[in-house]
Amino acid sequence: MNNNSEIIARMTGLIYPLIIMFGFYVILNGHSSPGGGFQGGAILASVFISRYLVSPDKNLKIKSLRVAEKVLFFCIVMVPTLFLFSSEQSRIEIVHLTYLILMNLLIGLKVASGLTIIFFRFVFYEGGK
Amino acid sequence: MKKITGYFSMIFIFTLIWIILNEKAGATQIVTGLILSIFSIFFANYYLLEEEYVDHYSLNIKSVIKYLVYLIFQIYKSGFSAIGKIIKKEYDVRISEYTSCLNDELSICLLANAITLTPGTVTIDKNGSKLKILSFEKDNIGTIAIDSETCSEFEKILGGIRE
Amino acid sequence: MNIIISNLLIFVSLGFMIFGIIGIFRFKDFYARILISSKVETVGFLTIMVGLMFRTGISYSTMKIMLICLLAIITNPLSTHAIARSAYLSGYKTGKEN
Amino acid sequence: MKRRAIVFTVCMLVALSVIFIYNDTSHFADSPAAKYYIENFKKDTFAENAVAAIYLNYRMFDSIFETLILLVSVTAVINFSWRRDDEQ
Amino acid sequence: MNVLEAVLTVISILTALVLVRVIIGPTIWDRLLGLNMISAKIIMSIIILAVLTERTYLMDVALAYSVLGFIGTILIARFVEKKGEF
Amino acid sequence: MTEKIFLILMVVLAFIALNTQKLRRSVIYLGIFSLVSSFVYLLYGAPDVAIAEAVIGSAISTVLYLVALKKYRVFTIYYTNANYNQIRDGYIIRGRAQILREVESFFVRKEMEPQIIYTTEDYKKVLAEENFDLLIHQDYDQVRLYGNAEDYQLDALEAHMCENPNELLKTEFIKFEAGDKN
Repeated sequence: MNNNSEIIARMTGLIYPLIIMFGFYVILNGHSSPGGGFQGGAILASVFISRYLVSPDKNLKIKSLRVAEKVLFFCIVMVPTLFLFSSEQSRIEIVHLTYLILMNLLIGLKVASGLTIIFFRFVFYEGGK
Repeated sequence: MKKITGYFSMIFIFTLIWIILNEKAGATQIVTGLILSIFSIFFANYYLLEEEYVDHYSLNIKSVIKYLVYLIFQIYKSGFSAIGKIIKKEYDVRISEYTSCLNDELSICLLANAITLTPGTVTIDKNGSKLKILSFEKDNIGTIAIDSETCSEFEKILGGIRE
Repeated sequence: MNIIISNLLIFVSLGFMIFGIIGIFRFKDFYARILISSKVETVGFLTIMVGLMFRTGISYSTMKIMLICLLAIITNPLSTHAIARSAYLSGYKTGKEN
Repeated sequence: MKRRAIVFTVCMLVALSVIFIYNDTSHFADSPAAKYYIENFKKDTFAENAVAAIYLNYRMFDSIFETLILLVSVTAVINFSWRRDDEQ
Repeated sequence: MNVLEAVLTVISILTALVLVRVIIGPTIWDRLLGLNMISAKIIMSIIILAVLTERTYLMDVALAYSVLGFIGTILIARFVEKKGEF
Repeated sequence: MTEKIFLILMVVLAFIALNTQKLRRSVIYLGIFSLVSSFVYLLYGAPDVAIAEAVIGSAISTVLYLVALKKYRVFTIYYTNANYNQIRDGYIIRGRAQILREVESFFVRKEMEPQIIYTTEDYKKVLAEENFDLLIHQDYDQVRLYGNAEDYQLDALEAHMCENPNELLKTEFIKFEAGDKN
């Protein structure tokens, strides 16, 4: 039995997609305006915090997020290795922009999954009495 | 059929918001906007909400605009009356109950939001269609007359907000 | 001309905010203070935003300001409501008759 | 109480002196690397945001190890807050 | 002196006045109220700064606050209401 | 001018957040500190850092502080006074000066989180209906403290009050068994 306010639950549900879109805006425009992977990932993680406001007793399956985090870390190591440290550097703008956006996206998703795991672990396991 | 039009209008609105955020309306922005709005609505459906987003939050745009205009008018009207309260230093408060004549959950929530936004009244609690309202002692609450039986102007506007 | 209108609106909103701050020091009761502070938030905020919109003219930044206004209209009452509800449910009471 | 007042006055004095004495001086670190980054980042990386250019291109190892630190800390959090019903 | 700079200064003084209420406020809800008011004032001053310097990307920070600022306030309020849990 | 005011505010906020006894207050102060500091970052031309500070300071760090505070036991204290019909600030300040500050600092020393609720309801009604750890009822200089008999913290509080008696107030402890209440 949770006695949360219905108004907060309803009106937070209204702005979920807006928060997600704003997070992706910060991530995808990291190369041309302030923001970037870390900030956008934190915004995406706070979507799950605001879900905790609405339904506090709903846990999340953390296992898939852990796998996703490791795969993303592998990609973060591999993509610059293939692009930056290769012997021949291309001077085409499109390739560089694709690299920047891809790296921002990878870092953003990784930070989002990491912070989400930390948050749910803390709230459901550490804070319990 | 109604649901599909709901989805299309939602996607249109979120693409518009994406264009405003990007400050550019090129082809790239429109395509990414479409993809991201579809993604965010479905993500909200499957992982965040318990029900479908479109079922619960599809609104009639005409009524929303009417609601916003009337809301801003009321905010300014009761703002000036609140200045009088500050000068005269009246600070007796009361908590009263009000039963709204609306049935829909979202429109009751919008009504409660409007009550909180107008200076001088704050919604404390909501239980079904019963609202607990904190207000100043002396005056009739700015947006809704609390003791009256009939629906207020706000509730008439909010009655038509769902399609 | 736009500049003059926007300056006027900004000064009006500053007046609103100053009255609100006088209110939160003049009132000696938490519930009265929260009723007044919602005034500062909404009236001053909306007026100063409209004033700034007159400065930027019709452009994308105006639309961004409108988006911020819309979000503020949605989220500001939520936090005010949460604070008032928290005080009420905790048992903080003022008048004896209620 | 008295000790706190003394500490507070010392804090405020230090802050005020920092704010008002170093008012107009512009201390920039005059390093050749900073000058190089500011002049050449657009040509090298095609990014408009200099910060993104630095942490995704010049200083790539920084962000790789930053994400590695996040990964390690997540693992640490999971292992420290272990419970018996965690296995299922 | 530009009008907007003067307005920024006035808003910063008002923020300092609200901070006085936050410090002396007898109950914890007064402090939360002050947090709410200060966050509204900071959003205002960010937008004024963005219009003053004509750098529209500064508005992203204001958007971030208006989207996420309510989460912290609601969490603290609920923490007090449920007496140590949230 | 603006940035100077905000910088001074930051110093004041940091000092207060370090020096309060109640930890939940310092969570609020740190929230305001992160707000002000993100605006100062903007003034010095670092919007990237400002966005990071905004997101982390407003949502994530608050959550982490609160999770840490969950470990503390919250001690709910109701305070009623027979002589007042309405709560004003002066009433709260007088009550704090007379007895509440002493009780509060006792619990803070024991590493608990005291939460004081001021109410004008009759103390009998609070005694019958509400869920509390300690009820303080004041009638001029006569103070009665109601509490559960099984709570050993209250014994410690009683011993502490006996050791350091207040000259102006007459304190009296009334304890009931756990089964009596309902």
